[in-house]
Amino acid sequence: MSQIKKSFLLINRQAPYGSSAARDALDVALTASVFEQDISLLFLADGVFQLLQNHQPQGIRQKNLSANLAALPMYDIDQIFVSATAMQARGLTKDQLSLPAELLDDQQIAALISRHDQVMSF
Amino acid sequence: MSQIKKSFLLINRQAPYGSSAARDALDVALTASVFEQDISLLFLADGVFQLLQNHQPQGIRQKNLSANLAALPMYDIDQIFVSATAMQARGLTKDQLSLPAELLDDQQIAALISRHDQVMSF
Amino acid sequence: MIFSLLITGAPYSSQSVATAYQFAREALQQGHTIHRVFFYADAVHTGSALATPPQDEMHIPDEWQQLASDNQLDLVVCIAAAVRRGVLDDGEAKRHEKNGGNLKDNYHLSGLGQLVEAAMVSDRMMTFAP
Amino acid sequence: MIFSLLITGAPYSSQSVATAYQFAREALQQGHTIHRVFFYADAVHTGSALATPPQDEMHIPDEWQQLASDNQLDLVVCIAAAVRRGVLDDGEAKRHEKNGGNLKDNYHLSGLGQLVEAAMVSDRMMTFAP
Amino acid sequence: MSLHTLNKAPSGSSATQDCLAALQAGDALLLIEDGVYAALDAYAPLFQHAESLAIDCYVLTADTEARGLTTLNSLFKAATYSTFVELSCQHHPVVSWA
Amino acid sequence: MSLHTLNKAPSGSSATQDCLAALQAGDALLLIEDGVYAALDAYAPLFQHAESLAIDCYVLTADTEARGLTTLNSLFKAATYSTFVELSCQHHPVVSWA
Repeated sequence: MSQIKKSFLLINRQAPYGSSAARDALDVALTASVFEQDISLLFLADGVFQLLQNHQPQGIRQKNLSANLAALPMYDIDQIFVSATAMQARGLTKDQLSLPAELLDDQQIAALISRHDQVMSF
Repeated sequence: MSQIKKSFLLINRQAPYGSSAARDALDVALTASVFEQDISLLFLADGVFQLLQNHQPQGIRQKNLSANLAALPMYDIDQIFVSATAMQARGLTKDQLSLPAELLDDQQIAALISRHDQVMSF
Repeated sequence: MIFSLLITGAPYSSQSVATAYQFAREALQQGHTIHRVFFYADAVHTGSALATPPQDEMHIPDEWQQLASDNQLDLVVCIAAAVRRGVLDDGEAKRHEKNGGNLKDNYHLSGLGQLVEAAMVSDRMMTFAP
Repeated sequence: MIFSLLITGAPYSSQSVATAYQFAREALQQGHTIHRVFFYADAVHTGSALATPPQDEMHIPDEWQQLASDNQLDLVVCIAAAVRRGVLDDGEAKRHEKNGGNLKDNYHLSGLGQLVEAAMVSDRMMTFAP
Repeated sequence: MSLHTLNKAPSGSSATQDCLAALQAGDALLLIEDGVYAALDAYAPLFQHAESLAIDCYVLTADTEARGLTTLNSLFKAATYSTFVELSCQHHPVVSWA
Repeated sequence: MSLHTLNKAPSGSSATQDCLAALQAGDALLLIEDGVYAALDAYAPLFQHAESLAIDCYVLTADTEARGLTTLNSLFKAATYSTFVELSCQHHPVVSWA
C-alpha cells in the first residue's frame, strides 16, 4: 500500500465549532499524513475562520481546534492554501492566521483543484 | 387544554427535499390544527420553493410534499404568507404556487412576527 | 417565566443541542421553569443510550439527563422522527421486532402533540436549530 | 473505473445518502467497481439496525445493505464518528459497557485509514455532503 | 417586541439577511454560535438598517471567545448565557434564524 | 479536467458562488439536489463566467422533477444518474460543493 502515492486536496468551507466539519476534515488530514500521502488543505469562504488564532472554546464546552491545526506542519502537512477573496471579504489579513498559509486568487484555486488526484469536501 | 388558544407562526426558510425541514414544519402545523390553535405559515428565502406546483419526487424516492401542502386549507390552516422579496429574487409569481398565499413585504413580515405568541423556525 | 425548548440539530454535528443546554441550565438557575424540552429531527439522537463521546468531551446525552433528573425536566423525543432514525424505547423495539431499545433513561418518546401543548402553556418557546 | 464514496450527511435529514445510493447503483449497473463506501459524520446513522422508517418510504439502511450484499460492497462506518453518536457494534458495546450493539449486518466499524486507503486505490473519490 | 437569535455567519446562509429584513424598532438581536462572525467590522455595512432602527444588538461572549474573535463592531454589547435568558424574558416572541 | 457537483440553492449557502469561482475551461458542472434551483432563469446572471469558459453544464432531472421545476436556463442539459456516473468517469477530480 505504501508504494501508492496520490495527491489529496481537502476543501474546508465551514466555520469551526458551529458544526463538526472542521474537525472531521482535520482528522482526515492527520490520517492521510500517516499514510504518507501528498496532502493539501484549501480554506474557502467561512472555512478561513478556522485559521484564526487564540480559539478559547472552554465556554462552549468544546475542544480547541486551533491547537490541532497549528500542529499540522509537525505532520509534514505544509501545503496550506487560503482564498484571498474570502480573506478580503471578512477583513482578515495573513498575520491573523495560526498557520503559514499561501493566499490564492480564484484562478489559482481552480488550477490547484485540477492538479490533485482526489478532492474531499467538508 | 382546549380552552387555551395561542397564535403560532411557523417560519419555513428551507427548500423542500434536500433536507427534512419542510416536512418537519408541515407535521407541526397539522398537529397544531388538531389542537385548534391559531396557526400561520410564513415562507421566506428558499422556503418559497416548497409552494411550487407539481412536485414529482418518485425519481428521488421521496414522498410528495405538495400534495400535503395543498391539503392545508382542509385543516383550516389558511393563513399562508410568502415573502414578496423572496418570490421576486427567484423570478416566481403567485400563480405558480400550490396554495393561495398572501405576499408580504419586509415591514409586513416584521409586523406579522411581532403579533404572534410563539414562533418556531424550520 | 415558563420556557419550552424545541431542538432540531444533531448533537456533536451541530452546536444547537449544547447551546440549548447552556440556556436551560441558566434559566433554571435564574428560577425560571422549563415546561418541556422537545427533541425533533436530528436532535432525537440526544436520547441515545449508546452515544459514547470521548471522555475529554462534553457528554451531551448524559448532561441533559442529569439536568432533567436534578430539575424534574420533561425530555420528550419526537417518536416519529426517532423511530425513523433508529432511536427506540423498549416498546417500539418490540413493536418493530428489534432486540431492544436504545432510548436513555429520563427521556421518553411521544408525539408532536407534546410540542404543541408545550407551546400552548409556555410563556416562551425557544427554537434551537442547526 | 474504480469508485469510492465518502458520505457525510444524515439519512432522512439530508438527501446526500439517497443520492449516493442512486449513484452507486448506477455505477455498478454500468459495470464499474465500488471499492468502498465510507460513512462519516452524521452519515454513520445509515448503519443503524434500529432505524425503522414508515413502510411507504425508502428504507435507506436496508437498501444499502441489500446493494452491498448483491455486489460484495464494503460498507465502512467511521468508528470514532459512530461511537460518539451512538452507533456501536457488539465489540464496542461491550467495551463501553452497553447492553448490545446496534450496527446493522453488512456494515462494519473501522478507522479513517479505510477512507484514506480507498482514496489511494480508487480512480475517483466522490463526496456526498449534506 | 421580539428577540431575534441568529446562529449562522453572513455568507453561510441567507439567515443574516432574512433576520435583518424582519427587524422592527424595539426588537433585540443576539448573535450566537457561528452567528457571532457577523459582529466583525467587515460586516458592519449589513447592520445600517438595524442601527437606524436603534435595535439592541448583542453577541454571545462564549461564542466569540471560542472562535478567537477580538475586535468587534461596537454596535454589539457582550452577552452571557445569563443575558440570553434575560433577553428572552424581556422580549416576545423569540425568533430563531438558522 | 474537473467535474463539479453542486447541491445547494444559490441563496442557501456560499456553495454556488464558491463553485463558480473555482471553474476553469474544460470543467463540467452538474447541479444535484437543492442545487438544481440554480438552473432557474432568475439565476442566469450567475452563470455568465461559466458560459464564457464554455463549461459543460448539467442538471439532474430526478431533482428538477421532484421540485416541480419546468422552465430552466437553456445553458443546462438534462442529466440522469447514468449521466452523473459517465461525467464522473470522464472528469478528474470530482469536486463536491455543499
